[in-house]
Amino acid sequence: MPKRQSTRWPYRWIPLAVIVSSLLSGCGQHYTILHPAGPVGQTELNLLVLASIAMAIVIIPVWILLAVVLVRFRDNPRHKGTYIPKWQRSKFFEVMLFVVPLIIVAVIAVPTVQKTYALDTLPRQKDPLIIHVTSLDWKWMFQYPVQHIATVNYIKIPAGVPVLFKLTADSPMNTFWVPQLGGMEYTMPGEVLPLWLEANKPGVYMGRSGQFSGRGFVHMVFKVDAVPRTAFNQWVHQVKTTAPSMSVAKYHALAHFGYAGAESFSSYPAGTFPTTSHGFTLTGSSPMVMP
Amino acid sequence: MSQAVRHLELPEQQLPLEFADYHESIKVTGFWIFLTTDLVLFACLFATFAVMRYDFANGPTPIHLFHMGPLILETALLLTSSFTCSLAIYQSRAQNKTGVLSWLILTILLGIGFVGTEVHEFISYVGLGATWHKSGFLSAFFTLVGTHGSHVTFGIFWALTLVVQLVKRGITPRTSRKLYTFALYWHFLDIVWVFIFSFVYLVSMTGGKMA
Amino acid sequence: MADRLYPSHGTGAMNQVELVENEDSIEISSLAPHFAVHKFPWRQVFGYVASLVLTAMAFILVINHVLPVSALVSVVIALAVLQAAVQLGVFMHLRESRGMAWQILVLGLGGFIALCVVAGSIWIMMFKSGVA
Amino acid sequence: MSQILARLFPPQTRRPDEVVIEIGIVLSMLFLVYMLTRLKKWGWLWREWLTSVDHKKIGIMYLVSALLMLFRGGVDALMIRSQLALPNNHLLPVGQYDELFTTHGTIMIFFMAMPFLFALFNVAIPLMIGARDVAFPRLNAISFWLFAAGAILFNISFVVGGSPNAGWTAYPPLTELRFNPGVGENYYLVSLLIAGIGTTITGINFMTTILRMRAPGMTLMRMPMFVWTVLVTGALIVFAFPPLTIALLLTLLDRLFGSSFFTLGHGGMPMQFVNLFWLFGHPEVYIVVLPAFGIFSEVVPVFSDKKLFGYPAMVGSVLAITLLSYVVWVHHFFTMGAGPSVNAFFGVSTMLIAIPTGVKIFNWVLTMWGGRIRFTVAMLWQLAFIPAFLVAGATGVLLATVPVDYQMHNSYFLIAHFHLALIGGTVFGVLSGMYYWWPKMFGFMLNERQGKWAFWIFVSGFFVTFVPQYMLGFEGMTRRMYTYPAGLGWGPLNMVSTIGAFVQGLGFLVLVYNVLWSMRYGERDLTGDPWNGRTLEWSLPSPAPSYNFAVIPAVTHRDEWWEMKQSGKARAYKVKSSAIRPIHMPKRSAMPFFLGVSFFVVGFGMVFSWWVITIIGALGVIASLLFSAFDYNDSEEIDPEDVRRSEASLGRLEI
Ligand code: HEA
Ligand code: HEA
Ligand code: CUA
Ligand SMILES: [Cu+2]
Repeated sequence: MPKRQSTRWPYRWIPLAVIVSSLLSGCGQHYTILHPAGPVGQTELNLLVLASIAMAIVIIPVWILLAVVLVRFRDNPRHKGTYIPKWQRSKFFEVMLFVVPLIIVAVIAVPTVQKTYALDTLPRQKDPLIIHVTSLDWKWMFQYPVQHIATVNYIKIPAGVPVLFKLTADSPMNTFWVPQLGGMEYTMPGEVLPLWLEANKPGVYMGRSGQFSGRGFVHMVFKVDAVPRTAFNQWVHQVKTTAPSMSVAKYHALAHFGYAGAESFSSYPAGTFPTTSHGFTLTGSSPMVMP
Repeated sequence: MSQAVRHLELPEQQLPLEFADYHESIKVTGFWIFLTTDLVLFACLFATFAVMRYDFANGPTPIHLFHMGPLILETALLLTSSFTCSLAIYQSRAQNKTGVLSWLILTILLGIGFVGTEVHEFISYVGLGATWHKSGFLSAFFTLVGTHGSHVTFGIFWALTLVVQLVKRGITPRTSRKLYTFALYWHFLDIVWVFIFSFVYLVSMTGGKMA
Repeated sequence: MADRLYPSHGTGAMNQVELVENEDSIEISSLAPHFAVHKFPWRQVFGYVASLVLTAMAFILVINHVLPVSALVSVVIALAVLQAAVQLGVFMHLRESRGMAWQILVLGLGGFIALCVVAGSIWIMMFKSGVA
Repeated sequence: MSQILARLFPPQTRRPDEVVIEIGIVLSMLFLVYMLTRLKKWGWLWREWLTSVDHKKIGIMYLVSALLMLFRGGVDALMIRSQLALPNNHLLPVGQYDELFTTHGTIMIFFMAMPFLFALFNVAIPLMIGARDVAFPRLNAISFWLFAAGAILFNISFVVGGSPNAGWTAYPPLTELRFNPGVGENYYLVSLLIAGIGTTITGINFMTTILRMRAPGMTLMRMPMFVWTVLVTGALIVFAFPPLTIALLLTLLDRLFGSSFFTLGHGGMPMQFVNLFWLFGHPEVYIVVLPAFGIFSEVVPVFSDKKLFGYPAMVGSVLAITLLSYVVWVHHFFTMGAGPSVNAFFGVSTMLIAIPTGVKIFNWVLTMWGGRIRFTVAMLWQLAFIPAFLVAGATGVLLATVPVDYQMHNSYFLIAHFHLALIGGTVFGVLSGMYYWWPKMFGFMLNERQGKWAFWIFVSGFFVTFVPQYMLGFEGMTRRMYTYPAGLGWGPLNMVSTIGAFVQGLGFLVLVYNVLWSMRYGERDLTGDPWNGRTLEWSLPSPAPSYNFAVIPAVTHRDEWWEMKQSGKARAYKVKSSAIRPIHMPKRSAMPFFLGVSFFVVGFGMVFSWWVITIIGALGVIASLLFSAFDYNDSEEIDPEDVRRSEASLGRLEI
């Protein structure tokens, strides 16, 4: 029996060791979600930390309790616990088992509700930049309705300014996700959904789709380049003057199955973004031909 | 939940025939549970219709399509068949075989009338170009109403097998239990129809937006 | 009890078996069965008339457009629910069973879920976001 | 002709695992046919198994299928992990990875977890409640054969026509014909529809059985905990499968008959599929975990030699979980952006589930407190479950925290969450149950020493596989990626995870060895009560006779068998000869098997839109239904003398 005792240790400590080392290595730059670069991502991270602490308060004591029980009450002549085969009720425990988790749930639930509403409203004092996002098979198309320019697979945004993305799809569903700026949201055909994000410092942030959309799904990545305001304005001017314009034929080509690199367009045809939630006036995808 | 155990009020011999046989009575319980699965199935179709009811995609809208005439006829036929079906059960409790058979056959005929009217209605819609391919709304409409219609059709065939069994075997615990479960099914379809004509037809015909 | 899984058919065979506590016992008194016995099918006639009246009311309200739309919709729904209650209570013998009338509980749960499905779907598909 | 062949066997590169498996299957089939013919066992197979309506045999058939499917889904998993072990890896041809995770997820959930649980339902429930069979034995066989038809249909997709490749959730419009023109998705839809009918029937059957067929005196609050969990699982199945049926059916209508439910054009609404799918999908995860909870609630008291702590609270929490699990489904698509009120409501309702679940966890621990814990294999699986499920549950709560889910949705954090729940909860649960009830099923014990080896290897591999995946989630790795570039830092963790997966595979091989070894050399269980059990099934010989109970016991306590032993009334081992009456049992029937075959034919025709085949199958279905409508000769009577003889031969007869 003591032998079995010793074999049980590794299995309890391996996960713990892994978790501890993971927390330490969480400092690595690769842990994008732990290194937000904007208020939305920061709020989400704060909640993650809060909830994780609350969960640790639950998990760790139960692990310890389990270990203690297994040592004390093992069927072994040397075990310490007293045998009480008919003990099956305890008012104290029954109430506590209910109340303590309830409190912990409340601790997480209240900020969850608050932040859910908070993240659904734009900060009022700042004017947002609006970007229309359309996921196509298998590329991202971005349109700046005010500037009336368009890009593919990359965007430039001014740092320190909230950006309101309006998301839709002319393809199967994807999710629009820039981990360092904040959480993702679906792009869906026939529906336009809002999502706001903000970069509070200049930098290049990777974006990708989080929802499988077929063969080319892994290639649905895009770059978000946050630059100072003036640089942004310059860039807009440059695109307006030097980039080609997007023709209807070009839109159809983009909407067709295939991959694309980063592209810029000085203008785009009307009707390529839905005005109502009832779909495109110009529908791109033509019947299926797999690349 | 009380731990106290009370006994059935009626002694076994006085239970209706459907429940007199222990195992047959279990089948009634099972059938009720089946009906609730069907209830949820229809709820899902209703939900789908509800969320797609404005997805006309430039196709016809309910105000263009639906008419009171066939609707009233279908409703009257089905409500009446529900009544005749309940009389068949009443007669089976009275051990009156001819009574059961005649009410059951009348129920079947009314059911056929219902299905016939509905098929006619559907054909006229398709004639107007309102196929289910046309729009999400029409897909949802045809599927919901059509699922109900095919349930009724199945019920008609089921009732026909019951007629044969009743003629052959008379009213026994087993045949009467089968009749009883059929009646549950039939009345259940009636309830579903009530919701169909209320939600799908009447509410759409008001043209109003539901909350 | 030993031979209760498949007793032979016909009431005659039943008397050799004494009524045993288990399957016919009632633990939850609200689920106790109830049987209605009448000389003339009054209940059925009542049910039929009631269903016709309720239906007619719904149709007349819609044809005449007497109510504002939202009120009209609520009334039509209320009438449908009433109608369902009539069918269940009168025609479907909801409270009949041997032992506890489990179907009441199961149906209640089913109704709750059906409601969640329909109301939930409508609510979710409204896509009411505050950002825009 | 050549056209037909081209549809059946479209040009495609074959996955290496498929080739190996298919060759393996064909060879073992040939071997099986050869053995059956040589040993003249065809008649035996037909009489004793294919046409059987005995719940114990149906349970064993489920068990065998589930183990086969665990192997198949496991091999898929190993392929997934091999492909992901290194960045920029191209072990698999393009597009095949998509088929892999689709078939892996679908098979594991629908064709492994569910049948494994149904195996244990069938084996244990009638015995635990003192019944001679389930409420509808023939429907029970139909359930099995519909499951088998669905499973076989799904599994032949690899050889014939092509596999589905849109994930186990199969969201449209990706599954729309235009984006997914092959027959793969048809296979997915049709086979799940067929198996789903069978599952719904199982739900109805077990609910009815438990509500109506308990032995006299076994009141609700005297039912063993496993019976409670199966009862509510039945309710979950009954209400969760209709949404799945509708979701699949409408997609099928879109694909085969040109309706416009979930299409990109024509006002289709793909979100409604997502909504319907999770109306099913969320209850489904509790369908697979609640019975596992029930198994633990049986195993813990037996191997702690102590009463279950807080039985009423356990019952209450199961009921609470059931009700809550219907109002949380949106947590799978918070990021669909249905608005803050919807998300806040469903986020909080999801968190509430933690409370009743916690009650259960604490009650198990308190059951062990003051007990005398024996570390048998069945108990070890339970002990590994608690720490694993705590992590799974806690990370589930993190996902329920809406803003956090906006970051973790569809990431490897989610993958880790649900594998910890599904494997740590369901798989550990069914394996615990398998070791526990094995002697009752087969009459011999599984070797404990080998079982412990299998356990330790599998469990260590399990943690090594899935804990790194949480970290991958924080690094932003999303699910369903067939490859990833170097430089994101994902490589090392993926490598560790892959190594863990192969260790799990080794553990599974040891488990198989354990079963095969024990079949030959395993210790026979002559007492019928090898674990010092507490519930009625242990009062019967192992395996139980076809009629289960010669005399139905009258129950007076919870843990009836244990109380009997306590009060020295172990004479319930003995059956009073005079108490034995004729026993009516259901007759075996070929109808369920025939119905299964007919559904298979219907399904196969639908997959390829070859309507003649479908109609032929449909005629078979109609014939089966008509046959059973007019079949009044479906039960038979066992002579009391036969019962006496067989009880006497088991040494259980008291004159
Ligand atoms: C057996 C299967 C199983 C089980 C039991 C669970 C249990 C839970 N799951 Fe999980 N889940 C899945 C299988 C399962 N899940 C699967 C398969 C998916 C993804 C499917 C896909 O997309 O492919 C998924 C996805 C999933 C999501 C969606 C994430 C996303 O897609 O973005 C969410 C979000 O809320 C979630 C939450 C939860 C919660 C809160 C529980 C809770 O029930 C957990 C409760 C348990 C505890 C909390 C631990 C014990 C409690 C205590 C010790 C008491 C004290 C605790 C507190 C006070 C917190 N799950
Ligand atoms: C009960 C359900 C269940 C179970 C038991 C498992 C078990 C495992 N799963 Fe799975 N998994 C799912 C349900 C399950 N999974 C679901 C629902 C998905 C989502 C699918 C989707 O996205 O649509 C998923 C997805 C999924 C992914 C994500 C794929 C992706 O998104 O790209 C991964 C990746 O690591 C994975 C890994 C594993 C591993 C390593 C195991 C291991 O535990 C397996 C253990 C291994 C064995 C039992 C092997 C036995 C075989 C042998 C020993 C033979 C040896 C032979 C040779 C080497 C040829 N699973
Ligand atoms: Cu933590 Cu950098
Ligand atoms: Cu869930």
